[in-house]
Amino acid sequence: MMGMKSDIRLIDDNGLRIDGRLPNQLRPIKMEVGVVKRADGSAYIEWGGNKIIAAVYGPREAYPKHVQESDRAIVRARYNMAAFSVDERKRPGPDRRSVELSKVISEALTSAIFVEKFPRTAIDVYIEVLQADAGTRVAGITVASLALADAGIPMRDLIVGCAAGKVDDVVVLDLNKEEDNFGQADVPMAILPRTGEIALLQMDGDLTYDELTNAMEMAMDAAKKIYNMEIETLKAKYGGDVNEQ
Amino acid sequence: MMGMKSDIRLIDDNGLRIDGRLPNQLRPIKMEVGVVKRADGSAYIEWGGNKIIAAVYGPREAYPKHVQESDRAIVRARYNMAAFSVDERKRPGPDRRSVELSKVISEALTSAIFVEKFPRTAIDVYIEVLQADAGTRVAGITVASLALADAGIPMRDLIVGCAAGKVDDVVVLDLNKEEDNFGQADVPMAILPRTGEIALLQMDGDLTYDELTNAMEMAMDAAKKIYNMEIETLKAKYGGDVNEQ
Amino acid sequence: MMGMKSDIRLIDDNGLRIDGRLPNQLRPIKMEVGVVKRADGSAYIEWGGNKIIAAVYGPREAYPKHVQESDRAIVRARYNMAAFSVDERKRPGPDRRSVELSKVISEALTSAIFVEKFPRTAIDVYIEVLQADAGTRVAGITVASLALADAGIPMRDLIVGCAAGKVDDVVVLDLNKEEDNFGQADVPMAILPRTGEIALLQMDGDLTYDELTNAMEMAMDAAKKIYNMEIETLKAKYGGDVNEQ
Amino acid sequence: MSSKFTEGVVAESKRSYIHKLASEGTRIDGRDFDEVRPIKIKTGFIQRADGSALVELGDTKVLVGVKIEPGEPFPDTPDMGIMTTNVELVPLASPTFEPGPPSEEAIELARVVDRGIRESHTIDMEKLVIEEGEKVWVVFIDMHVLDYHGNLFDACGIAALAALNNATVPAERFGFGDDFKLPIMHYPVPVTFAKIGEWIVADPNLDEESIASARLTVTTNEEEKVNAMQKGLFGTFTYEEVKKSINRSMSIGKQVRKIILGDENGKEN
Amino acid sequence: MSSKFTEGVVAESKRSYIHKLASEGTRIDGRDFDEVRPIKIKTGFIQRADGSALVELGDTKVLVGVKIEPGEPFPDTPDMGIMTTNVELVPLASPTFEPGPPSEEAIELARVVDRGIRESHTIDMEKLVIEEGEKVWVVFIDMHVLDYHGNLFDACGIAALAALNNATVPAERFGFGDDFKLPIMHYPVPVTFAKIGEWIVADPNLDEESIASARLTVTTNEEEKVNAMQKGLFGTFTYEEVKKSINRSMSIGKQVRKIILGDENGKEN
Amino acid sequence: MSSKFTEGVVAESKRSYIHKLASEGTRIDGRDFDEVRPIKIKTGFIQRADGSALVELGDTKVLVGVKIEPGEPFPDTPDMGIMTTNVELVPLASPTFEPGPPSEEAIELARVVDRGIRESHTIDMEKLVIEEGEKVWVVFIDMHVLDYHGNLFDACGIAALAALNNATVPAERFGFGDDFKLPIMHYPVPVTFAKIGEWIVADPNLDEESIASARLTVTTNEEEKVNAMQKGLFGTFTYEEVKKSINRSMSIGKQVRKIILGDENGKEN
Repeated sequence: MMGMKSDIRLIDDNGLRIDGRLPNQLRPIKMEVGVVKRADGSAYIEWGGNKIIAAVYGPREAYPKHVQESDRAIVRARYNMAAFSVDERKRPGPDRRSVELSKVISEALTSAIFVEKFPRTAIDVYIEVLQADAGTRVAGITVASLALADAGIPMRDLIVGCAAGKVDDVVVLDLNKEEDNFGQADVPMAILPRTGEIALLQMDGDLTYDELTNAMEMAMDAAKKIYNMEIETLKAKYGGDVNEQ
Repeated sequence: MMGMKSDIRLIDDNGLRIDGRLPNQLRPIKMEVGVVKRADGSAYIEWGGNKIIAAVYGPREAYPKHVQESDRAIVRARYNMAAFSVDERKRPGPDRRSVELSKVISEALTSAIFVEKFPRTAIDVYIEVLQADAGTRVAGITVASLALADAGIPMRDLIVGCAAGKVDDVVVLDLNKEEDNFGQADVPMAILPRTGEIALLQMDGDLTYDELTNAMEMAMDAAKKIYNMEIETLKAKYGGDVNEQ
Repeated sequence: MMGMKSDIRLIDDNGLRIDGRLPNQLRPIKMEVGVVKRADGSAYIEWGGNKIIAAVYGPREAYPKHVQESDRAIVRARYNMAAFSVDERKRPGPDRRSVELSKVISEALTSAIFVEKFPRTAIDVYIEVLQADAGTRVAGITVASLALADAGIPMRDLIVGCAAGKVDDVVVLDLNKEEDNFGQADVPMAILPRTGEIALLQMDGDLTYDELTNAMEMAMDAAKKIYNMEIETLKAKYGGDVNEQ
Repeated sequence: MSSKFTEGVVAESKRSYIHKLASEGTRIDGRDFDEVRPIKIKTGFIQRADGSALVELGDTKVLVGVKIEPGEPFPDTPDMGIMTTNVELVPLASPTFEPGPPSEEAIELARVVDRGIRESHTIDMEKLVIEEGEKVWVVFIDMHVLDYHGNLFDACGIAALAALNNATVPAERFGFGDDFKLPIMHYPVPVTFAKIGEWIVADPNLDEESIASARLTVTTNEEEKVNAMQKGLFGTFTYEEVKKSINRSMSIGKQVRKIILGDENGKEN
Repeated sequence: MSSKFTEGVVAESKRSYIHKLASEGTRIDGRDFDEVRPIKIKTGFIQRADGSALVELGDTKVLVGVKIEPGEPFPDTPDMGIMTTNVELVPLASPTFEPGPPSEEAIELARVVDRGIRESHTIDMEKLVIEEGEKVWVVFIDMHVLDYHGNLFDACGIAALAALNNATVPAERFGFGDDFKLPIMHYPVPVTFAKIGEWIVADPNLDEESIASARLTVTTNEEEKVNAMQKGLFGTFTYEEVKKSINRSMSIGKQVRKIILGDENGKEN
Repeated sequence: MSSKFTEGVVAESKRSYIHKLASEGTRIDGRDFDEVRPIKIKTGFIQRADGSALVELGDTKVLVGVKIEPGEPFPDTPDMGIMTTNVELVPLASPTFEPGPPSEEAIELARVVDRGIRESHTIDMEKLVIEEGEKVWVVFIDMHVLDYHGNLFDACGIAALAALNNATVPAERFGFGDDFKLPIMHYPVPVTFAKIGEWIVADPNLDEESIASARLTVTTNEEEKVNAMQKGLFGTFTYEEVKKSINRSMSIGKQVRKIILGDENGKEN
């Protein structure tokens, strides 16, 4: 939750953040594909303290039948947090937050996939948050995009998630857990980097127009860096022509 | 719940009730049809402090298929209370009481509808109690009947709900909330006024045979008045030949 | 739960148990078949303080369709405890324990039934524990076997459940409630007596290899006695050739 | 399994047959219109319960167990005990019962039995207070249907009353003094009628239930007070039919009450 | 019922028609791109609630009731009240709504309205403490959709704000002193846009919603701060489109806010 | 998707092949009958948990996280901590796992792992009391299956033991003194056998599991005590087969235990 009260100073006198980062600096990110052998495609990401795994099954027959669409595949992302992923043990199973995130992630992924190629099928994307450290939805959409690529699902572009926000009245990139808890705003986004299209956009908090556009631009710039990491990760497994799939 | 103990006197020295009514006097009733544009038929009723809306969808294909009846329509009433309709906020969703009421209302409505004209279909009747003030089931069945008429569902007769009961050892018509909480008996009924048939009948409390028959007769008499209001309401919208549909 | 601490002595100086039994002595058992007229087969057992009824429906069309197996019947046992069957009232409905027991009982019964004779069907076995006194799963599987025979379901053999365990460091047969609560181990088994095959086997506690094999042998010996009671019970209803069905 | 088509035909011919019998004043099992099936009651069947009764109404069989445990009173009735009723239509009892959460039939049944007991003040709730506003006795009435051959309303209502009448409040077990008999003030008995064509019969069996157009349960007590009514199914009753049914319920209820009390007294003495 | 095939054809021709209108600068109901449908607000409609508003946004109708009850604070915010929001998409309001637990649509809607109110600090939560760490006021915002003709995000957001602005904390009823008006600090208004081809229109109606490729809700307050955004559906927005939508939301929100406050002031005086 | 028919044929030919291999003393992946797949253990993988282990058993991958929080003891064991186990067969791990409430497979699995730990007195529950009868430590063992290639019983049992052995009671975080290592008294290891024709192999992989007629899990500890057994599937075992399996479990368990403890010691030193 944004806006919990606290005496914590989130930006120090040198303009550095609680974890030593500059305002527009990302946390360390590590990616890997092909981590779930049973799946059609999969990937793993460590992003700051986040540890998230994604797997893709499909395109496969959509079941139950009434969910099928005659002219396209349906994309069903399921965002789920492990019971041990957060400080206080979370009851297993979906809650309202995970239902909403599953929905917006499904919609964002759909925008990138050539769903019209696979009528009547389902593309199931399972995102398991093993350890959570703020920004799980944007990390989750990023790792899901890698898993889709690993599964050979044709896409207009890879999709990249990234967030920016405001803490101690400063616009910053990629909030960590303390910044998320005690900050003033969070703007999670997902981008198709080639065209700059925005596939996911949420926001909560309290931002002026200028702060909000600053934050969005910061996130979109960073998204390009993350995009390059995605490309490199896929190249490392599949060789050079990843970008052309 | 009947029979909560209390020092409240429900009938005063003049034989008047806590809201000033005579024993056989109805609370004020207002009706309106065509309030939900999206539905095939709808109606709204204010009955004392009750505010109830009903909408009808159908006859439409019954789903799932195994609920279909080959020789008739099924009538599915769903009685539901809004969270804010009662003094203490009610958790949304069906409870045991609303399941039972939905069942007896469905059965009562079925008795009035020419269900054999629409095999394999469902006629869905949604009753939303927006504000509750005792007698919601009989008000609900009354407004549902109007919504069915508004939807053009052919019926043997309009159906009218009305209750009577006993408070402070006096048989009274149309209990209000205090009378319901602290009274001695409640007898909700639904009638097909043209033939006098009884389509819904429940009772709880403690009544002698004479008290019970008095109460039933009181409710059946009042039902005729409410029937006339139903006819007038439909006439106001549809013109003169409502009774002949 | 095994291993609750207690000062209770479960074996006295004469080597007798809290209910006066010898270590290898069964509690009294009474059986009856044909107790639920509505069912295709049924049986009732009293075993110590256990009172358990079982009924069989089927082979009948398996529903929903996707559970059907094209080459055999599915056997669906449902172990259920009545709310009043235990000391503290149990909430109605399945819990994790009853789900597990239903599964292992289903599997054990399947091993005895000629399921390949009834493709695409279900054989439903309902086991209702009306009063529980330790050993309900083995008593349940025994009474279920009788109900299957009463329903005329062809089986390779009747199936017999029996348990042994350890209390006060002594290996004993057929634990009662106190022994179950305060004992050291429980080994429930189900046997096909003709061949000696083991169809159900669970164990929890703390046993050496020798204790465990002693316990299993004790249970298998007793199973033969119970088997004879089953045969006699069926003979009493159906005459002499029960064993040949 | 018979096909749905065959079932329809069978049902239709059974309907005609039962109607024909009714027009001749008799029933498929030979009973008079006001005759209930034989009732057998075995109280105390479940020793682990605080009260219990196994009731057979013809071939219909219901086991009711009563458990009594300490709990918190409701805020608006700090000086009264609590009762809850639950019906389990377990699939053991009929091919038409399915596992899962209570069906609307089970809920209606439980609530009608509940009202019959609650509104008649069967249990003296004021005697079930341990500490006002803090701790009261909670009476759980759990009805387990074991064999379904029609008329669960009456079978459950009879079994619940017999089990309550058999119940002891287990005060000692919880350290609240001596055990005492659950205080019973009234003996409400439900009698259910089925409308078959123009005839109305008491205690319908399974065949009668399957072709009845309407159902009416009337619960009356030993003072000839009416405590609960519930009309069901798609048909209607005339006012005259209802009045007659109330009267018939009182006189049939009286006979049934004797069986319930007789058994209990038999056991007690 | 129309067959799925027919529906497809109808949808396609409707899509072309709406696109053509958009290219001509107009809409199927004749509105300008930034024109919201007529708004009617009736506050205090549910006397039994502590605040309520019946809102019509064109033909879309939403009833919001606010109930305020004492409860325990969350351990990490002992000095603040609690608010919860819930949306019921009851099947009365649309043939596409089904009974049962909240759909993902209902959950998203409730959460977006919730964030719009919560993150804008609409309610002064610090004034809702009865005893720090022990007892605070819990504000339940229940939204009941009564007729669905498009754009529930705005209809629910407007109705929630109007109901909160209408609400009284019922302190007296619970013995905690005098009743007081629920303290409102801000007036955040959501404005939703739908992308139709290359055009973006405000307050989409049902037809527009059904063919929109993407949806964007922007909630802004009376200080022109942005409090919440939510993008939906399978399409995308360019950055330019988002920036324009934020600006449009501020200016449309201002008009809507006047209607909400005007009504309330009208009622109060 | 392959059709059900094709699947049947494939399964049948795989069955014959695996049986033939077994008759020659070998297995589809070249292992001996008593050879378990390679085991890799990474403890402390989830820093946010109080103990954790990521375990690979061949291609089967399970992540167990242990959380330890204060809670109320059960009334009948006021002087003991509490443990609970849960298995999530998340659909990420296999095309045959479905979202939703735990399947009966997941429940059986969790309960068998639970008994293996509980009945062996793995955790010294008496050391987990904060205040007798009031507050104890609750140990949540959550098992998240990440890649399913057969034999979850052993993979989960090993991972649970490794995670418990890695766990610290976070007393400081809750203000109850210094953190301390979760007290472990025993090291029970499950070994699962599959019956394939007349042969019985340890640690079945996915192919073997799919054609096995019966399954037996035997959990033994470092004192060669048996703590849990669970037989599964539709086939049966002879008494001789069971006895042999118990002996085999003890000797295989010993090797596995070394791997579990070796890893942990490696990490600790």
